[in-house]
Amino acid sequence: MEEAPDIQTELENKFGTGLLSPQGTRDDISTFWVPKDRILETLRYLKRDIPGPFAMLYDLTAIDERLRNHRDGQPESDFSVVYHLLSFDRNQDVRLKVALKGDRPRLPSSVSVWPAANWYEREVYDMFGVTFDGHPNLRRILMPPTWKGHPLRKEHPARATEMGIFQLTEEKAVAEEAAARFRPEEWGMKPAVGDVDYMFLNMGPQHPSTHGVLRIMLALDGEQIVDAALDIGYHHRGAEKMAERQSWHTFIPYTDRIDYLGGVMNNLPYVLAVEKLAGIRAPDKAKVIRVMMAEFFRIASHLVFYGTFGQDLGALSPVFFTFNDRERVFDVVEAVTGGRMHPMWFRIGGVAQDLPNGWERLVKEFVDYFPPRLAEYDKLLMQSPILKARAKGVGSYTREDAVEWGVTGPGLRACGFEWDFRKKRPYSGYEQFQFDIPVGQNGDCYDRAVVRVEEMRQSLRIIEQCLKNMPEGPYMADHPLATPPLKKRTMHDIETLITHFLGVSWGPVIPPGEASYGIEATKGNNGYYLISDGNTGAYRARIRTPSFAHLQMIPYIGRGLLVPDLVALLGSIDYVLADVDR
Amino acid sequence: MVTIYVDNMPYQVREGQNLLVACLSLGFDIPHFCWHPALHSVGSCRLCAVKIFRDENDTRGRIFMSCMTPATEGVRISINDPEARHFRASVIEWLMLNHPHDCPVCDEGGECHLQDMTVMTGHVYRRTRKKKRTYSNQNLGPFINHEMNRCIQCYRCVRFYRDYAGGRDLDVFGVHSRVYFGRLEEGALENEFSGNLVEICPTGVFTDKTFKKRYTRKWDLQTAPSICVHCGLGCNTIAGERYGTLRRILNRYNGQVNGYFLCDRGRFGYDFLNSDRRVREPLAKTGQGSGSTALEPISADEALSRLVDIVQNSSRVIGIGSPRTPLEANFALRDLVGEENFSSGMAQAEQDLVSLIVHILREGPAPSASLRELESADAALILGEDLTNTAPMMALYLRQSVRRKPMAVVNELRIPGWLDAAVRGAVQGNKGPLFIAAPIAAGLDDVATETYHAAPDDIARLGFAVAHELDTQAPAVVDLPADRHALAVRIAAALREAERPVVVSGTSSMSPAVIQAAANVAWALHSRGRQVTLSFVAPECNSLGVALMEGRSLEDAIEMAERGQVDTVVTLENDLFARAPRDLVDRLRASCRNFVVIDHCLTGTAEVADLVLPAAAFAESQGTLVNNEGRAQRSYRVFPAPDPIGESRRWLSKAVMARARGRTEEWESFDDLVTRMRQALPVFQPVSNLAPSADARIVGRKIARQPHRCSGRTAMLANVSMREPPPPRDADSPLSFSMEGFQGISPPPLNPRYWAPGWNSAQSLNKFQEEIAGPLRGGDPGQRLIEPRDNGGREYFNAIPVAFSPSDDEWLILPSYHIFGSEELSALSPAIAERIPSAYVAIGEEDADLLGMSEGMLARVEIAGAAESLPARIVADLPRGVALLPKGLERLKGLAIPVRARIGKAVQAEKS
Amino acid sequence: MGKSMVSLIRAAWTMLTHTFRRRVTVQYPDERIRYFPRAKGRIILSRDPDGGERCVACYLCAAACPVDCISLQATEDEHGRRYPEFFRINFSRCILCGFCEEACPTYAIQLTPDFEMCEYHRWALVYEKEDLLISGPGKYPGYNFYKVAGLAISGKGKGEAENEEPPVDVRSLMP
Amino acid sequence: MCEAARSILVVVGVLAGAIAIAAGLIWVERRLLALWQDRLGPNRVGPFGLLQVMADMIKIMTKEDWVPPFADRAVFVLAPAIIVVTALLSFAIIPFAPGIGVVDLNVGLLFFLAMSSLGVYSVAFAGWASGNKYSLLGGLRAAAQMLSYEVFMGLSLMGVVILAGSFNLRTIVEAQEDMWFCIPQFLGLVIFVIAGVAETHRLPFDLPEAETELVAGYHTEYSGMKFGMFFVGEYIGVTLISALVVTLFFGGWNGPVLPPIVWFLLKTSLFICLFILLRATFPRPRFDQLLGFGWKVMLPVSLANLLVTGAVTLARG
Repeated sequence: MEEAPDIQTELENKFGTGLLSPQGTRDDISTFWVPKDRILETLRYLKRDIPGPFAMLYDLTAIDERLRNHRDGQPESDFSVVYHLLSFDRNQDVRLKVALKGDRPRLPSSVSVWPAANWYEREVYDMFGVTFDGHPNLRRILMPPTWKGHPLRKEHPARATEMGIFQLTEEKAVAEEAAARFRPEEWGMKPAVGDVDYMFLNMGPQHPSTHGVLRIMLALDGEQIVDAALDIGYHHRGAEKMAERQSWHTFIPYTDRIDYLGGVMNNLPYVLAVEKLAGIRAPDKAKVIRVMMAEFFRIASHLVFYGTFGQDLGALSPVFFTFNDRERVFDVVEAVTGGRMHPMWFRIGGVAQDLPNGWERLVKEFVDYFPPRLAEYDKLLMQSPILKARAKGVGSYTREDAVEWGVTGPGLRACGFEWDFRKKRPYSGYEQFQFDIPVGQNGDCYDRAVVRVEEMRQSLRIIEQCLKNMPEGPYMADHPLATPPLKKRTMHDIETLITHFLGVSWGPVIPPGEASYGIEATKGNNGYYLISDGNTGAYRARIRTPSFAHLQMIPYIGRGLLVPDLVALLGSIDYVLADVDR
Repeated sequence: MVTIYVDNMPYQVREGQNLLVACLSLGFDIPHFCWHPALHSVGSCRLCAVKIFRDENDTRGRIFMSCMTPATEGVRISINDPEARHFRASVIEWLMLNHPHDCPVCDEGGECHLQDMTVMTGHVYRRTRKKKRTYSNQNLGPFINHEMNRCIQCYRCVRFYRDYAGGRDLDVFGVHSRVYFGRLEEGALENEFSGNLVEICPTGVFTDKTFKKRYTRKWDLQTAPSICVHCGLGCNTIAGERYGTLRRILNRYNGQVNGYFLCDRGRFGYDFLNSDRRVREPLAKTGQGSGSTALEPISADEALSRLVDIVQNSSRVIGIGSPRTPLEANFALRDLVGEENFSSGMAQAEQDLVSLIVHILREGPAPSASLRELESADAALILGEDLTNTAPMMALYLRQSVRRKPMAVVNELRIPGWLDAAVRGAVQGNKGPLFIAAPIAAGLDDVATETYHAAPDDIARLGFAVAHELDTQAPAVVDLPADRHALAVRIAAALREAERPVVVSGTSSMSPAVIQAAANVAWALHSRGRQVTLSFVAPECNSLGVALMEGRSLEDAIEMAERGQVDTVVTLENDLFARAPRDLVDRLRASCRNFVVIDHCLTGTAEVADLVLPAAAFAESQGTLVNNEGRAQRSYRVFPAPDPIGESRRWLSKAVMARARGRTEEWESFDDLVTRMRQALPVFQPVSNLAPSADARIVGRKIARQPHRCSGRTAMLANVSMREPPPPRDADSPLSFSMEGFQGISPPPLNPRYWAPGWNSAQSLNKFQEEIAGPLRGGDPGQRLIEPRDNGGREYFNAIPVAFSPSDDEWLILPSYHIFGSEELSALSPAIAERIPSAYVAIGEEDADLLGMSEGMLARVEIAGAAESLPARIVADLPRGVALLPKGLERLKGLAIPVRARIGKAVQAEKS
Repeated sequence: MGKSMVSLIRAAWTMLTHTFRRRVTVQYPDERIRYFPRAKGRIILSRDPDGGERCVACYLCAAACPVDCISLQATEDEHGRRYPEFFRINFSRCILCGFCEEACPTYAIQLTPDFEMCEYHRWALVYEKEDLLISGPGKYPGYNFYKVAGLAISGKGKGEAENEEPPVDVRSLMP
Repeated sequence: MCEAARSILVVVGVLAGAIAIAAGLIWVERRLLALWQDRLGPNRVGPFGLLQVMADMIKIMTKEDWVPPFADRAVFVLAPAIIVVTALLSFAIIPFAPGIGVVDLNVGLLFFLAMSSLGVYSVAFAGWASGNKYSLLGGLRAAAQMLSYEVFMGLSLMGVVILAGSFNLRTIVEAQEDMWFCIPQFLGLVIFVIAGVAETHRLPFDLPEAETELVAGYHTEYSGMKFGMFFVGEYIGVTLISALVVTLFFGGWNGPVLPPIVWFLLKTSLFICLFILLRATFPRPRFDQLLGFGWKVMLPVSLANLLVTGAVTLARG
């Protein structure tokens, strides 16, 4: 990160000393504890008044601290709420924490500062039972309204087996149905204005263009959207809870399934965060392999976007072509990793295996094959006047809107903001690659598509560079916490076997601390905020996904659009519900 | 307290410790091998290297072994210094040169100190291709597996086995790089504490052989805090289960009780639980009448209806409890049958002895000693006990106590007490006062100052004489021969000099006089202002507990039954044939209509019952046991016994339900039963404070019995059912049968295992203690039920027996004890069974001459008209007129000893 | 407008050209799909080069399994050779992540490219050792764990493993 | 008598032919789409997957015939029948070949327009009677779309009528013996094709059933044979429009060498393929764009076409 003004000094100049208590973390992000009653003004100051403001609420989450052993001088707290802010002007992050005591803590809502805080606060409420005073609609967001308990609290069991064999009885089914019934008032929607009665339309949870189980409740005047509310959580699997019961090593397969189109791209922020906690430096070869595979998955994900975006707008055929291309990507992926959609192939300290013999040929084949295909899709889709009519000027938002709502990735770049974490905060050796950041102009559906299409070309460039410059050397770091160590050595050397043995069984013991790592994933910034209590698994793993933020914005952009525009908008956002619900 | 600086942060630590102990107590991780909290420092492994700096300006520092350096005021050390880290990694690299590539096939894997230390130092990649040294192994008997290749020459094994436990047959051989730890010749390890090698050895040289064929990694074992049931000491154990069978026992540290060690009976005796003598389903005599038909399996429902039927149609039910069963089950029985119909299940003689012990401990003023206190005693007198065989751990701690007094030299020489080699050099062979008066030579004789082998009456007389020497108020012994008197004076003098003397006695001589004499000695010492403690050996794991319930003796109950007022007898986990002569039990059996036995093993008593209900054994049931010290301790279920086996109190609650409707809710939970017991018997007030109640939670969670890395959850039952059943509920305790739940450091009575991140072996204990070798974090578990009343108005016992006079035709038969065999449950474990001696009669050399007998010759022993042929064993020190029969061995069960018997040469024809 | 028409017609023409492209459909199961050696499919237990069971029942696969779908029990023969008494994989739970193969210190457990595991009943996806054990060494020929480990088994005494010296003579006093 | 039998034969033949072609289209469309999407399409049932048609019929007929409890039952059941009936009735006026045709109506073209207007009812009824919001929206869209496109569809044909001087299709075909109307009436052809696609609500003008927006539009709640009728109705419509295009603009049965009926069928097939190609290629415009296009572009253009045609015809006398 670049040299930035010292936030602590700035904040102390504003609020005086004594307000903040800084906390050391394993990443470079300044972290401060702020008293509960001062949090809103601090947030406001950071967002609006400070020079080079922290305009984006990157993440808002909580930690159940009650069983944490290594708090190392942090203020006493049962539940801590964490605000992670991002300043584009400074290219710097800041983390604010609020210590809360008691079993049912409360604190003021920050929705008035960032509208984007709405869903985040609901999630914290849902998962931890923390109440946000002044929140416009504080209700469960991921769990069904009938759920008992707050899953991410430490007392909540992680395994369904604990709850007995599930049986859907008649009464239970009726109760669940009743709970899911849509009542506009509950969502802050008006049933009518003046003499216009709105039609409420439930789009989803099963609907062809919601791309998964998402429910959008629309208030319609004719086909025009007057208001919308989103009901998410149908794809919630509790990945963050799973992280707390798996070892650092065995959680890797679960990350693949967050953005299930992103494959190993999901592994990357996780292993980078763990490596940061453990102080591991992956060897060059591992880095380049990681970049290459991640870019393959960026292409794979964008291809799915491309095809389905076309299909959402009625183009039947391109989806077959893009999925076919994706299969070609998967062929390379399978040859290298053995998996296709979920290779689960990155490891703490490197990757699972070395590249197989002949990988170059496969990669070369793809690099040669793909560009003409992209050119053809341009003809079929991007240049189609019908598609242009459908997508241009539709669902647009400004750069300011995007920042306000936490938009990252192609959605941000489509507003003309040249911001790519691979360039701005290079990780895994991206600084050594040559590629451009494609940007759009208008922030509409069309531009978002254009950006992604161009990104595929850039990804291909990166892959070509990987192909030409693959370093020699080991694929796994020479660090005792790199899990598992080089297999060849494990099979013959006892010390390697011992490290391997403990790493794959009890799991590597990661030193206590906190670190977060956000990367430019397929859909935006995917970040893992990991807290180690010096144990074999995460004490808390927060997964910040781009889709969650992007989806929250839909009602804001969607008002005034027509139903088909909404479909275009949904398609252009390119979200994955597993990425939203986690 | 002194201040030390670790990586530039100041910490307060106790003065005089070494830096390793101080840092471990502070929670730092310093790798180590040769240091063990009970064995202290020898500085041989070089692994605990840290950097020490002269002052804050010193940036270079020097590498020291932390275990050999005292924590002095202002010392500045660095654990994370790169050079120190590199040094430690090099030590591991060097240790790995010859370590075999064994982890996958090694029983230590996953709980191996060597593995932990290797990972902790960070040495991962080998740099040499040199060939590895190998060794041949030895067969060390049924308990311990030997795999010498894995040895890292830390010497912990011999230091424990020889220096600490007094073993002779394990030693170090060879020179140079061929150092070998083993026996001179193959054969079973003789020491009673050999099992501790499993935990002492930091790697897989010594592993649990009983665990080997059904091996399970630590991360898969479901464990719970348990109490050993194989003697009266109440050692704390961790029992581990997988796939529904009990797999092994590990030590559970209790700073006041067993510390770091267990005896072999306690460690390897668990297997009775899996033996073919287990009752796994209800059995009943199907035909009418009793005795004639055989027991046959019946369904649980039928068993229950029979039980209900029997209880409902009985006007009077006698309940025979058991000293090897927890308080709660005994109380449940007592509650079922009523106070007046409850028997403790002990024979009259035994009950009298145990009651006497309770009386003495209650009267005071000398309090009962915990095992930890025994270790710190500086003089000891043992009256009438063969501790190595009756209470082995007590012997182990008394063995340490003889080092107290000579340690004064060490202090004078200003050698720190933890500098083990220096201490042993300074102490040489010097030993503190330990006097043993017992019928025969015992395991502790090698460290005894003086020993005296005599009949119990003579032992008692010596004791009375010592008491009189200490305090003239105590009754004097008349006609004491001069040599005994001189001995008494020497003993008295030694005791008088001590600050914390201890007097040890117990029930094994079956003599109230010996116990009384011990009490007199202790009281006399107390009157002299010494901090004296008393320690009595109790015969079984809950002897004191049932004694506190004050039930009838077995004979009493039989008599009552014979008076014809009783139609049903319910026997709880008790083999009456082991306690009373056969005919007495037969009479009991004949006098009642229904004879119900609740037990986990098919004992002789169960075999004659009308209805046998399968009971859960110790690892399958929850309960409170009262040890010899009067300390009540809670033992938890490790796993729920498979249906239809039920905890005894569950069967009894069903009987109560039948007998008195509406009372069952008081019984529903374990805690309710305890509450009821406390109301009925105020002596048990503290029992409910032993451990958090069943509704206790840690941040809303139960404590998980399974480790967080437990595997196979979705496959282990997949061959039976694809639907994964929820884990069994445990309504009786705050522990869960699941990997879900609290995994950190629990309240000490509830800690199901010792594990900490990076510390997968038993050595993780250091994270659970307040300080190294100190109490557990949160206090050592257990509550003493008996505290001396300090009223001062106590009178000395004055019933001094007359001196024992041998007769020519009759011998006084006394029991001899064997660590393996004298206890009935452990004897059912196959590994223990291999070590049980065959039955014999022991006679003194003089008597042997008199009878013209030699070792191994068959002797005819005639007791009360019944004769038995046994091979003779000639014992040098056995006094004239006394013969010993081994207690508990199959052919000699139920003998009411002490008794007089005629002994002669067996006629060859009678041999058959 | 004209441009639009042109691009529409061009799109239609592009579409038409597909008439003569190669089909991408693979007519599975008549046609076999392309296998990659690393492909992660059905799990097997392999044997070492001299035919013995490779699995030494070390439990690492079970521990490494994120979904806990491997269950086994270790035991040993009279010569000390370790093997699983039973070995069960519940494939209905398996996510084919390959962590077991990666964890295996003997190359015993391996993932094969075979993916054809559909069953009508979940219980048919529970594989026991008999179902898992194959007769060869699978992907890793040549490796024999017992030839590397120091443990003595039938046919291999102490000091006979790779890189080992014969057992030392403890009684020798030679330096 | 013989004449009567012949007409019955023709009627039955046309009916059976139309339905058979429609059914066959199920297979043709899937194979063609597959062809353009680099796939194979249904090829497992019978030779070249031809029996897929049978399989689909069996499937559709044996499916549960479900009427949702919230639907207006009578209308719900009636709706799918209308579309099939009106589309089939329109076939009555198609001259397949000299002498082959059901009726030789002198207001043939008007009859077709009348029938296609009636078809709106089917979709509107279905959308309304389903009692489903998506269906309702679909029905509304269909009504608006079909009404709008009806207007210039009629206008686009007037050029042909002017040239041929008759509403009788047979006359119109005969009038193209020298020159197909696709040349003088190119604009009319384009407009008619576009309107035809819209009338049959096929991609890119499938808004009433746009699956990514309205799930399945007006037939969301339909299943079994009732759905089958919509399905078949759509294919009959496609065939009908293709036949009309051929009749009105491509000389009908006219052609050298081959018998007229073969020419007719060949040309019709070509246009059916064109329909399918459109479906494979284009995205779907938005509803308001479609209406805007219709009223703002198509209508003026068709009026202009009419004007020019009229003027030219007048000028030529």
